[in-house]
Amino acid sequence: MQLTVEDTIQWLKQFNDRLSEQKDYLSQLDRAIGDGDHGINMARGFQQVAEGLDGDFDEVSDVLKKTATTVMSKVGGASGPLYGTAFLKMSMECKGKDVDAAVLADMVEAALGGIKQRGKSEEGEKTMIDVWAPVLGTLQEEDFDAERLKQTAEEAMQKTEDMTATKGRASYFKEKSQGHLDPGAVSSYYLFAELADVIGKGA
Amino acid sequence: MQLTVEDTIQWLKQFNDRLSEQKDYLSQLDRAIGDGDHGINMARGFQQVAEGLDGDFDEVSDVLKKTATTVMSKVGGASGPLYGTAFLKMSMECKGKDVDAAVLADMVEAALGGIKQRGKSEEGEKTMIDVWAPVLGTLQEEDFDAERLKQTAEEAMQKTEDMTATKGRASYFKEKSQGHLDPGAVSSYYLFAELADVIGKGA
Amino acid sequence: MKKLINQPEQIIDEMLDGIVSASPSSVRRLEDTTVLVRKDAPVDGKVALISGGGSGHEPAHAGYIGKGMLDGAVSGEVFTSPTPDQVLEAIKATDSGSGVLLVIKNYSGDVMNFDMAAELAEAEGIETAQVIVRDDIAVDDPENRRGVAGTIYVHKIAGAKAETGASLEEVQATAQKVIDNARTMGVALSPCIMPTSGEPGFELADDEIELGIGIHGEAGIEKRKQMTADEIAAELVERLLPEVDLADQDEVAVMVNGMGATPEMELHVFNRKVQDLLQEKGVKVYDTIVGNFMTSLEMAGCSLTLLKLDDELKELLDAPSHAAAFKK
Amino acid sequence: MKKLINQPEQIIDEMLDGIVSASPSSVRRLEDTTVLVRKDAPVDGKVALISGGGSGHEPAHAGYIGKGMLDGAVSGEVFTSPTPDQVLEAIKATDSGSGVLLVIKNYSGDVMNFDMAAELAEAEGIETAQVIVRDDIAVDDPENRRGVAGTIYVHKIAGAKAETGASLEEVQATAQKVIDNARTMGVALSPCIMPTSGEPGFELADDEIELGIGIHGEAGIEKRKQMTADEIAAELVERLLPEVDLADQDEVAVMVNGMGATPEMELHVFNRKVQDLLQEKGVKVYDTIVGNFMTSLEMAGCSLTLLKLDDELKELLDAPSHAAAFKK
Ligand SMILES: Nc1ncnc2c1ncn2[C@@H]1O[C@H](COP(=O)(O)OP(=O)(O)O)[C@@H](O)[C@H]1O
Ligand SMILES: Nc1ncnc2c1ncn2[C@@H]1O[C@H](COP(=O)(O)OP(=O)(O)O)[C@@H](O)[C@H]1O
Ligand SMILES: [Mg+2]
Ligand SMILES: [Mg+2]
Ligand SMILES: [Mg+2]
Ligand SMILES: [Mg+2]
Repeated sequence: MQLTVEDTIQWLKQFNDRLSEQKDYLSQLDRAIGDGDHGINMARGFQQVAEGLDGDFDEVSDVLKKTATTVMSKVGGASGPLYGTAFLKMSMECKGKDVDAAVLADMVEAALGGIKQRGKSEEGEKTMIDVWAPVLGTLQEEDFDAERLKQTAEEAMQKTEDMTATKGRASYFKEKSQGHLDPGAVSSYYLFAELADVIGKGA
Repeated sequence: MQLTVEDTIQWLKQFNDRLSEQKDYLSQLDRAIGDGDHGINMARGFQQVAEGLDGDFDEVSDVLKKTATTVMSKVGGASGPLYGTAFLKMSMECKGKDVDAAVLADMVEAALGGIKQRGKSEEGEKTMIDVWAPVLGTLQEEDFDAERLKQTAEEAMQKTEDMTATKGRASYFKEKSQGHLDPGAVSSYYLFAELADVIGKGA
Repeated sequence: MKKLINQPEQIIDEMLDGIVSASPSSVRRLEDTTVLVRKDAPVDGKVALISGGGSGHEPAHAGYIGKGMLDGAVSGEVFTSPTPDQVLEAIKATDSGSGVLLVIKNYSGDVMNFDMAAELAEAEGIETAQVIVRDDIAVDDPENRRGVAGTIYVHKIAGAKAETGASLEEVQATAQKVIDNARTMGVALSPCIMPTSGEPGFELADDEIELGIGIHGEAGIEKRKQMTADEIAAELVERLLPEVDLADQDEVAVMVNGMGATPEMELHVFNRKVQDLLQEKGVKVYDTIVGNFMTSLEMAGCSLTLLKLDDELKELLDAPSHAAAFKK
Repeated sequence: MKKLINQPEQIIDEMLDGIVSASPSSVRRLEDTTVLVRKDAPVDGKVALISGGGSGHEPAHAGYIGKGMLDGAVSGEVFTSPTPDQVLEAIKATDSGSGVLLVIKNYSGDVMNFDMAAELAEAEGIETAQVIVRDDIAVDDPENRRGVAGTIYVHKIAGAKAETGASLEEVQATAQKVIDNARTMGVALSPCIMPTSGEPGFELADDEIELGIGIHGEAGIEKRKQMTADEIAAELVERLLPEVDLADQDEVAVMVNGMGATPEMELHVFNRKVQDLLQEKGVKVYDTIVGNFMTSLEMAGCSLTLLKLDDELKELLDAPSHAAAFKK
């Protein structure tokens, strides 16, 4: 596989479309175990990201860098710094490189590390990390497969339903957070589903 | 006819019973063209009046005097000073006298004068005055008749429905005050209906 | 509608004790009354200011007790004028021999009850004077206009005047000047609920607002389809401006008053447009306050007050005040 | 639910302009930001205090800007932490060279965004320090406790400390002392409505209340059948007292905070019982404030904060403040 500048732009545009379609659903998920703004936050921020993608970019890293700064200054809440950090780490990781499967895995590894550090959180706390970590596992396997990437993300997202939140607003609900999907995990699933779609088409 | 101390006490107790029965109805009338508290105000005040009627009274004037001071300090709103003034004027008018039909007419005349002065209002402004004034007319006729007293009060009360308020809270509603009974007129009707009842039984 | 109360019948009594227990060093309650007064009342050599009315308008009126504003406040039942005996107690407790000014809002009940109290005070040899606040332009007839949020400016400015050692007549004249120059109009987005009956004062459809409301949960003069904050601001400014009668160099004070349940955020949004409109029309704003000053329990909505100022009013408006609800 | 707004998307921008237009001589907005700062910022030789968070808590946070409290406030979208670039602007505009203290409420979003801003400020050579407010005992794990109304005491007391010319480290230490000694718990009678979605944050039956709520419309820890004001007061006092850990001569400050739509009358009724209970238990109350200090839009309900005081905290609590929402 190969992720070009155009692919990256396409990926982020599709992610934005998905977010604006699912805005109410994500906010509704957040209303159950948070404060009901995850869809609004993400849609607001990535709308701005999408609008900023029309310029000229030399490499994938530049697209991701621009995305990171926009996300950090437009999303807000908890998801802003987390996604912002993730994109920034991905951008730094692929600077000067062509993005193949191995680089992509390194990028997600760096992003995951960034999210954990920024959020002071680990796997199993019912957050977006519970999608990013299994996705990294898949990417680190030998033969890259777009469909498997998507499936892994989807299954991981589903698994957050039974977890008990210990980080973020959902943690105030303690056991009552069980039985609800984590909104950040769902938006992260969309991110990887659209990535899989773009790579799948390109391959 | 003759109104004794016992009759007067009986009258006020019956009035209090009627008010506490009709409390919600009176407040509902006041909600339509006022602030919804007339029943509460009157019931609160006359409950106290009734509780204070167990002592010894030398004459009717004393009963009315005590009623006046209780009403003034317990009813509040617009109806407190108006009923308070009415009872005070009645008390002053019959001081040292036996209350026969002629004295009763004089008492109501004094009360009506007091209400008008206190409220700076006249007949036809859709207030309790529109009951007191016709009642005075009836009392000033030659042959006292309890039934006619009651009927006059009732008809007068009914007539306030079509009037336009120009005094009190109802005046803010202007033409929209039409089609609603005036709450103070209704409570005044109760007052005279119970008076007629007591006198009718006594006669 | 859920309320944070115990027995509805106890609500005034408990509220008054609650107010005193929050400010025991500045306010006290006259025993067996619904009267709160300055802890140090009567204040020697100073005209006393008494205000009051039905309860449900908090922080009015007790919140305005303090050096620079009121000497005493008399609370009736919810939305019901207090009785003359209570007002009399307030007068007696605050009069230092310099006389007492009664600040009365123009409602039949308030006017009559305070007037009777003044008669009783006279019988006891206490000099009183009265002013009747009538700032609500929703009522056409100027004589019949209700007293609403403009009352706060009367408290503030006449209160400051009294602190200067002015005579009863002078304090009354200043209070009257405020009344002559203050105009208010209000709007409700939702009604308030009477604690006793649990019933709303009026009904509003989901897409309706009520223009020209008073402060007792009574209906207003006109129902309108839902309007934006900017549209409401424009409506109120347009109705008020002709009533304040400004000359070229005149300055105004602006009060954006929440009716009780309107988030402060919304009051600021509303104020923004008010200020824009005044600027557009060349009206100079000297001072602005935004907050809950004269409420109607949990009514949602706001009122806008414009007060035309002169040098005296400006100086007195700026004077210090120690009242819990109006520190300056 | 009707709101006094225009476009929901414009609400923060319009609110901020509205706040400035009410106090143009004391507060200014940094162009193209959601940051308000003291008009005279940066204040020479003084550590600056910055606070902020999502909007919808008015008068928090901008209402606390002023001499004696905050130098700047950063507003996010409704209930959404502001972004690091905005916080950075606030830091840059208020730093006089003496450093900047960031007052952060303990929410993932606030902590991360302010932290990133601190990193950015460091890169620009500006010294910052942070304190994280965690006063809400509804959350069991002390590390995970939310920052709620106790934040106001941090603003007030650390703000007064900064005015003394204390160093960044000293101001931070005082702020931390307030945090270590402040405990809050809240209750909702009705939820608030998000302006963007028009949806309530949680559902409550007509006879239910929600105990242990935060300030973002999120559900609390426990639904209960409707309770009286006195019962709620008893519940909160009983839960808070063991957490403040009082010795015999200790005195406390008490804050009864309305969540936005609760009539002030009800807050006083509630406060009465709180004070009675504290007196019964022999707790000495040094200072009480009752009002809307840290709200959740039009949520009905209240929170109770107890702050254990020592001599330093008392003196700083009593110091003057010019903030619009906290004059002292
Ligand atoms: N400390 C954390 N570490 C990792 N992820 C977190 C953390 N806190 C929150 N999240 C993620 O952020 C999501 C919530 O984002 P959002 O609703 O936009 O912000 P907020 O919680 O500030 O309202 C959660 O669903 C969760 O996936
Ligand atoms: N100026 C007035 N003159 C005569 N009667 C009046 C006047 N104002 C009010 N009323 C009477 O008082 C009644 C209202 O009393 P009530 O509801 O108890 O007081 P409030 O209007 O203060 O709430 C009216 O229905 C009317 O009959
Ligand atoms: Mg959220
Ligand atoms: Mg009435
Ligand atoms: Mg009334
Ligand atoms: Mg949020």
